[in-house]
Amino acid sequence: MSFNLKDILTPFTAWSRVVKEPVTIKDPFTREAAPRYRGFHDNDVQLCIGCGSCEAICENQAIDLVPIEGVEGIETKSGDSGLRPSIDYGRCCWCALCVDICTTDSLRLTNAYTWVDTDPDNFIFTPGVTPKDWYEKEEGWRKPGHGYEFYSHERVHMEELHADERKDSFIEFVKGYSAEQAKKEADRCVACGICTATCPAHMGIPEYIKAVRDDDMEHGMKILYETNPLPEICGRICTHKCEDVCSVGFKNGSDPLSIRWLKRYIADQIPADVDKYKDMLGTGEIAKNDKKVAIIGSGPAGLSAAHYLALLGYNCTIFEKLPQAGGMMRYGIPSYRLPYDQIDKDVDYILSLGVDIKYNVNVGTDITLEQLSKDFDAVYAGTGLHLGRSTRIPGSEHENVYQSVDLLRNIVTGAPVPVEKKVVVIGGGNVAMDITRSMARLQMEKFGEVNVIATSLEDEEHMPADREEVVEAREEGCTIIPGYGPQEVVITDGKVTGLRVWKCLSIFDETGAFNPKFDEADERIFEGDMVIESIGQGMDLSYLSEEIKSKIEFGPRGRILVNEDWQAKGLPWLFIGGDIIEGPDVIHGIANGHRGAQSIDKFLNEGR
Amino acid sequence: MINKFLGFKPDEKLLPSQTVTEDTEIDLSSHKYQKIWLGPNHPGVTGNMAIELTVQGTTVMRAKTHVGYLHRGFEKLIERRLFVQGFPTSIRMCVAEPDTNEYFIARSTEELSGYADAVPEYANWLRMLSLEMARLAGLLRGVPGQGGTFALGIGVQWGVYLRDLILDRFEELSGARVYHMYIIPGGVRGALPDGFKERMEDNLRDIDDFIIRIKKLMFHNSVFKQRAKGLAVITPEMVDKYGIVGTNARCCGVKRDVRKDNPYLYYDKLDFDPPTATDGDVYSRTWIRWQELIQTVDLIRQIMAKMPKKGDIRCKMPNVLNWKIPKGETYVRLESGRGEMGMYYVTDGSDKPRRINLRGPSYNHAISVLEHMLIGQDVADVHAIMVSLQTCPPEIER
Amino acid sequence: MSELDLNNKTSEMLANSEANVKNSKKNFTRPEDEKREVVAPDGSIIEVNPLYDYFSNEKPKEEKPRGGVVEKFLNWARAESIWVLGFGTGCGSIEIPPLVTPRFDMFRYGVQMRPTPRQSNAFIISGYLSVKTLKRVIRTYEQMPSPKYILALGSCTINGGMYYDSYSTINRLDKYIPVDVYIAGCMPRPEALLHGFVKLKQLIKEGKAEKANEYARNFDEYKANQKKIIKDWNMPDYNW
Amino acid sequence: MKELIEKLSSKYELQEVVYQRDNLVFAAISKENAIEAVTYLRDYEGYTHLVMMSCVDWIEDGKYQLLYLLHNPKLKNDIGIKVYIDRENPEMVSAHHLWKSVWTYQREMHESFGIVFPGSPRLEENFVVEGWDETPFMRRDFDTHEYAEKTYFPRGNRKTNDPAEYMRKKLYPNQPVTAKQRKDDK
Amino acid sequence: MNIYAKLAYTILGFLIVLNWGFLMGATMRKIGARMAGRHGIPFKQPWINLFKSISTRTVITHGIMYYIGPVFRLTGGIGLFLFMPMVFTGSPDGPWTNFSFEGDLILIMYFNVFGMLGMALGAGEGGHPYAAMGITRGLAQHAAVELPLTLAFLSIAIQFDTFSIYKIVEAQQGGIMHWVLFTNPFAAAAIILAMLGALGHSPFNLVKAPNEILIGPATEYEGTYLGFMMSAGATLHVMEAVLFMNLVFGGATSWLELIVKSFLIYFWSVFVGMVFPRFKIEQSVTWFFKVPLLLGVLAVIIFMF
Repeated sequence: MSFNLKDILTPFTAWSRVVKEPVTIKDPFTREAAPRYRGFHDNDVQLCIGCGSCEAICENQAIDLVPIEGVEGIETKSGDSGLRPSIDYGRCCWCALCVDICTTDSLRLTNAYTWVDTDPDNFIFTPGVTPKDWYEKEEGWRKPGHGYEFYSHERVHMEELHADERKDSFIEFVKGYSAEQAKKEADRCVACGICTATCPAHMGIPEYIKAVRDDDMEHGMKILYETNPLPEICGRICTHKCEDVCSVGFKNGSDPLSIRWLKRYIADQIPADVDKYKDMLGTGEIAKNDKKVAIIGSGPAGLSAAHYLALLGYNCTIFEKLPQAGGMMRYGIPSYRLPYDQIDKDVDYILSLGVDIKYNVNVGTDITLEQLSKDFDAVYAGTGLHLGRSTRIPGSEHENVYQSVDLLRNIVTGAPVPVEKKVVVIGGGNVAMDITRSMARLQMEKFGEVNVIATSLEDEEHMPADREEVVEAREEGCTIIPGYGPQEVVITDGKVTGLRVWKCLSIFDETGAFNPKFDEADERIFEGDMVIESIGQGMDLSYLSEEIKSKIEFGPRGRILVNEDWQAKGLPWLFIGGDIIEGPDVIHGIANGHRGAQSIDKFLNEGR
Repeated sequence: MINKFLGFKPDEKLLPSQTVTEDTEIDLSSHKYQKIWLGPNHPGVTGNMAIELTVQGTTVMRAKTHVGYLHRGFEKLIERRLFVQGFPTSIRMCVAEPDTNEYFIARSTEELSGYADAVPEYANWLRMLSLEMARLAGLLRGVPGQGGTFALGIGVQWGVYLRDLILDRFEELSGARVYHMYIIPGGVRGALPDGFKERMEDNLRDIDDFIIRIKKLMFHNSVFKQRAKGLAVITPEMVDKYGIVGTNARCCGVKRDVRKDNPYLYYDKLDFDPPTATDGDVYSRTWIRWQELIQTVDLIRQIMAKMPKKGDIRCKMPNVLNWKIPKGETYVRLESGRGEMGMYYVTDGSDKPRRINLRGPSYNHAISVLEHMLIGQDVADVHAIMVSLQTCPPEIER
Repeated sequence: MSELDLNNKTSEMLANSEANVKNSKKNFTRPEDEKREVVAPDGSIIEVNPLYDYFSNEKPKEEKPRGGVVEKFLNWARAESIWVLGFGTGCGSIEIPPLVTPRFDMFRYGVQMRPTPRQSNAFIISGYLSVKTLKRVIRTYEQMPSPKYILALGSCTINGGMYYDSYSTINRLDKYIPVDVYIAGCMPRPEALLHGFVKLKQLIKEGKAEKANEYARNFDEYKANQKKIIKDWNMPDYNW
Repeated sequence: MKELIEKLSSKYELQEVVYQRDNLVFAAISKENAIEAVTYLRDYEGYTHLVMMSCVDWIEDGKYQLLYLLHNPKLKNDIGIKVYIDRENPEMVSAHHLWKSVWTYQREMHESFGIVFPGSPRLEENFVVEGWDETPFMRRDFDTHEYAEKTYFPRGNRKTNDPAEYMRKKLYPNQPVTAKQRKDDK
Repeated sequence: MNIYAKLAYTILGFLIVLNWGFLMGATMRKIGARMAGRHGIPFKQPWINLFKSISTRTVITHGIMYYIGPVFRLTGGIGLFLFMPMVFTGSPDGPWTNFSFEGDLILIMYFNVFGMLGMALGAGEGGHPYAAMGITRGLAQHAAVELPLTLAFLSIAIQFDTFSIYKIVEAQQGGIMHWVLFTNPFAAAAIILAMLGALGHSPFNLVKAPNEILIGPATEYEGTYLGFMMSAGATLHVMEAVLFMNLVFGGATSWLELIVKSFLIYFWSVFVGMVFPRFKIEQSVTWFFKVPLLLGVLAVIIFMF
């Protein structure tokens, strides 16, 4: 090797570093991490709904969901599972996928990073609940934004007829999803199950959505029929409490999953062929037993009870007052929302399971309940709410003041329906919207223009009707003015000319009782030639004889009390369900029917 | 002159050395040989691995690489995880330069699910930035580290400090120091923070200064030259025979660089030329890496200048919890600091991969190449040779 | 439970685990590790069992602290001079270089690295431990002089971390060797590690870091756990 | 790449030819012809660089799929030669004579899948695990989670709740558990 | 001066040397740390390390020689000290001349090897292959260092016609130009170069080469024995520096001067060591057999004739 003086001397230049100040961090113990640092977890427990998406995405199974009941200062809210994530720092890898998927944006990582302990069992904590000193740190990892999202926050747009096309006909205007759209929509699901818990029927929503993704409609139908025998109907008109709590739509600016449309999509894919249904659901052969059950009313509760009882082998007979099955679903809901052939599709299948139905039989007059109890082993009553409730304001007895229930029924049965040029509807519920929009269509047919005003006590945000119903009604030209309380039907010269209303300030008083307060200064008169009341329905219990009425117990507002097996208290063979217990709601009716069927099964088997 | 006077030939060593090859017979029971273990508990091994050496005196007669001390079964574990869950796991397959593994998972899944072209441009530039930063961080340890193997510790101290500054930038960009978990299928997980470029430029200036200093310290150092020159030569014939890639191949004149050969991301938009050398020894490997250090600094500057100011960081993709990829297979490769890395990715239509298989350069470098090269070397050089081959055990056993 | 019961129980566990080792499907003893007879130069025959020592079956002695001011002073010395074994068992060892270099410079807190277990009294288990490494870690730990301290880094040592479902890595370190300080993180930053050292110093000064004695006391239990998962107990041969 | 595949298919029967990218193609060859084809590609077509060898367990079909991924440094493209071998009796001709790195791959595959490569050096030596006497761990029928739970004492102080089930009980406390307890797909 | 006073001075001197050794080691480490850009260990660290080593509870044994090794090493250090005149006070019987006598240079050269032999004993008995490898290297290098060193010593001895270090120091008094550094530049150069090997810093720190052979001979040592070794190391470093100071750099007339000079001498090896990597053993031996040996031979030749 040749001798090179440069190679010996040059390295010594490194000594020039000795005069430089050390670059060591003076106090490493209090050093702040970067603003985006993924340190220890914090959870805004008030915001969190315990959906468990974090648990699902955690690849290390580091997250458990633990109940927070009894923890001071934390209240559970609607759509809140009552659970909160607890994190095992013996598993966590601080990838922050839990933060990125968090449906409520409640979970975040602070930039704290020091946790030293001698006991390995201590490293489990519930962020936001277990007191830790890093919660006050503002900085840390949050969702990055800039187009970064783990699931789409926007619902796939459902195609429907334009308001101008639909407002003059009763043709179903929601077109339904195509396969591609349905899959895309189904893809948004995080399978948290809050919908399942909220749904009265506890439908296996995540599972059937998964079936949509997998394109396995038959499996989807099986799941639907496990808890709901009326998928076509429910897929259209369900009150979708599931969507209200859907964790995907929890955050501002994001839409909940359209669970209802996906259900409809599954049901729509199967053609209306009873044999195919039986084949698919495996109900071709049902071992029959000799027990007989009478079912009063063919509404959702009755049909549901009949379906599940038939599957269990019971001989069911439905007694229906009206000429066609379906109850309120057929006679209360306009066909632009629920076409009759879809009702028939579901009903036909249930009837094909060996359910007998007797139309135009009015229990109480044509046949007494006592007679039924003798002829049958058990009776299920799902008679529903078919009586309109009046506001009882001055002028409401006028003949041009109608009940929405009656009008809707008349539209279906073909009985003449009075249509005036100007219509005022009192009520802000779904039925009110139905009648509003139905009247609008009739007006279009008759006069070529729409002039309907609907008003409700509740203000815009608290209207009980579904949001899209209100929007669609407005699209169709109806005027909806929420927040006013009706005071008087203005009658001029014996004719209804309008409705006088006051601005409603509050509906309930401090005790929570119904006691609306009005601002008398803000008075308006809605002009109208007819007024339709749609503020709720009442039940018709005329089929109960006095003897039976004396045996069973009644609760407040005339409701029949039932025990947890849905038996009327006092009469073990009488099972009650549907709207007369739960109020007007199709899914509750279906759930009641299902439970009723199971209770009847239990009741009839106990004797053996 | 002096040598001649003393009767030495210039290139002859004072102490006689024997020539040992792979075929030299070794009779272990003859008591002429000793077995020693370099590792796993040994400061001289790169990471947690071991080399079983059979030595005579201090000459290595046989070497066997033992790995598996870091075996975690990643490939099995990722088979159990959703596609999106794969990337936090995969990143831990290599500690020193983890971003490459994230890129594989992201790129493979994107390619197999048809989203390869949907990744936003901004995200791809950020991916390149993070990959080059990782390379820089690796080189800042690796180049002076080669001096460190010969007990020139001071360069390592400077290098690791500067690496730490790069880790600070990583922390800003990705939210973590070492395991960045930054490149996600579909894009990246964070936009460039405000003022990042300025702070990065500050650090790059420090690194420029360091590059000069390390050149004076190592490459103009007579002792380093004596130790490193002629040590553990890789010949061009060996390259294909042993599957040598990256700087280890370039050190003997075989120009292999995935960034040039099969450009990925936007490497074809950057202006660079991978350095090569001809000697193939430890010195030229170090020299190439030093040149790469300059080049990487330059590349980072180019990337920061050419990248768009802002944009989306992730494309619209299916819900990560429900993401399924149709059946298929692919092989994705990139040039890491250690050479070509790649991943064989097989999907079977479910929401989890069927099989992933990482091909790390060390798989060949640390086993077949190292075992071959160590034969006949001095025990003192074993560490230097290991480091010069850039062995990284976690990517061997995974 | 009386001490006798405890002993019975642990010896039973030990016996069970040894039976397990015997019953396992494969025999991991290499030919050179088997018992053999060697003829000494003087003609006498010596039986050699290369595996005996490697089993580390000998129970370590429990070394009682001296107590009093002396112990306090010694504890202070121990705390202010922590010698860490330079054995990077897992990925956490990537954060050791920043600690010994200018940025964090742990030397100023009296923490230094030592290359051999004989001279170290602190062992950083830097993350996950594969079974193969665990065997070396136990061997190393037993070589370290008492009092010795273990710092466990990251999730992996607490409950398996990322690799909770891996067939190759252990889940809980405290089942195999006693741990003094756990540091959360994956991986913990160098600052967190320094915090860990501060905690360890505090423990030592308070005289609470006596885990080496705990290991000696519960040796049988630890050994049973270790042998449950380490099926191949053979240690690498050093000398030929 | 097309010409290469045509040339190759004139010599050997190719199946499942997939052009994954314009510089990457996969093709399956029968077990008998595989090594010959790989040698041909190496010696005559310039595919001198063995990128990797790998193995996939197609347990449904009862096959292991071996992969020889070759790279052509001149044309800068890759070909993956796939070979299906029987899963019950996994044996493959060793290729260790072709490249010096092959035996490592084969040793790994022997350990992790149990594939035998007769003649391959150091095949029986431990590669990454020590004292392994279970099913080879990369096989699909080896459940690593179950093994880990059984072997490694996971910490037992955790309990989780299914939000759907927990919330249902909270919202409808009186309802008897009726619907079939579905196992959530999560 | 009576023997008791002398003994007292000697013991006091040893304590000073030991503590100065510790302090000097810490200072050097701090300088190195500063060059790297950090603060480095506190100055008190070596003492704490010593106490900490003593506080170790477990002691393993590898046999009697294993114990004796560190003792030999310390003996080597003490031996160097005992026969080394520390501070020149103008009288050979002065307070800090210890037990130096006419032929002490030869004895000291012997003691210089003694410590290394002790290590060899201990390392051999310890049985660790790396310890054996380390001590082999150590002895080989020591031999290579000793050769030029001995030649240079010889040259100096010839120059001043004495083997007494005291006399050599005495001869160098009276100004900087009287130092051997200037009066016998070849010997001085040989010593200055060979010193690098004797003080054991890079590029000649092959004995303790952490990334090659763990920590060499001390691999198996722990606890009190390690404490012994650390003390011996500290003493040896100072004493070797003092030896070279006495021989080449004019000795010291006060403790302060001793401290400054020994620091600078020791710093010389650090100065080189920080910026050069380590030689392999054959390179190291070759190196010593080239330049320093040649210089040594020249130095002897010049003064022989």
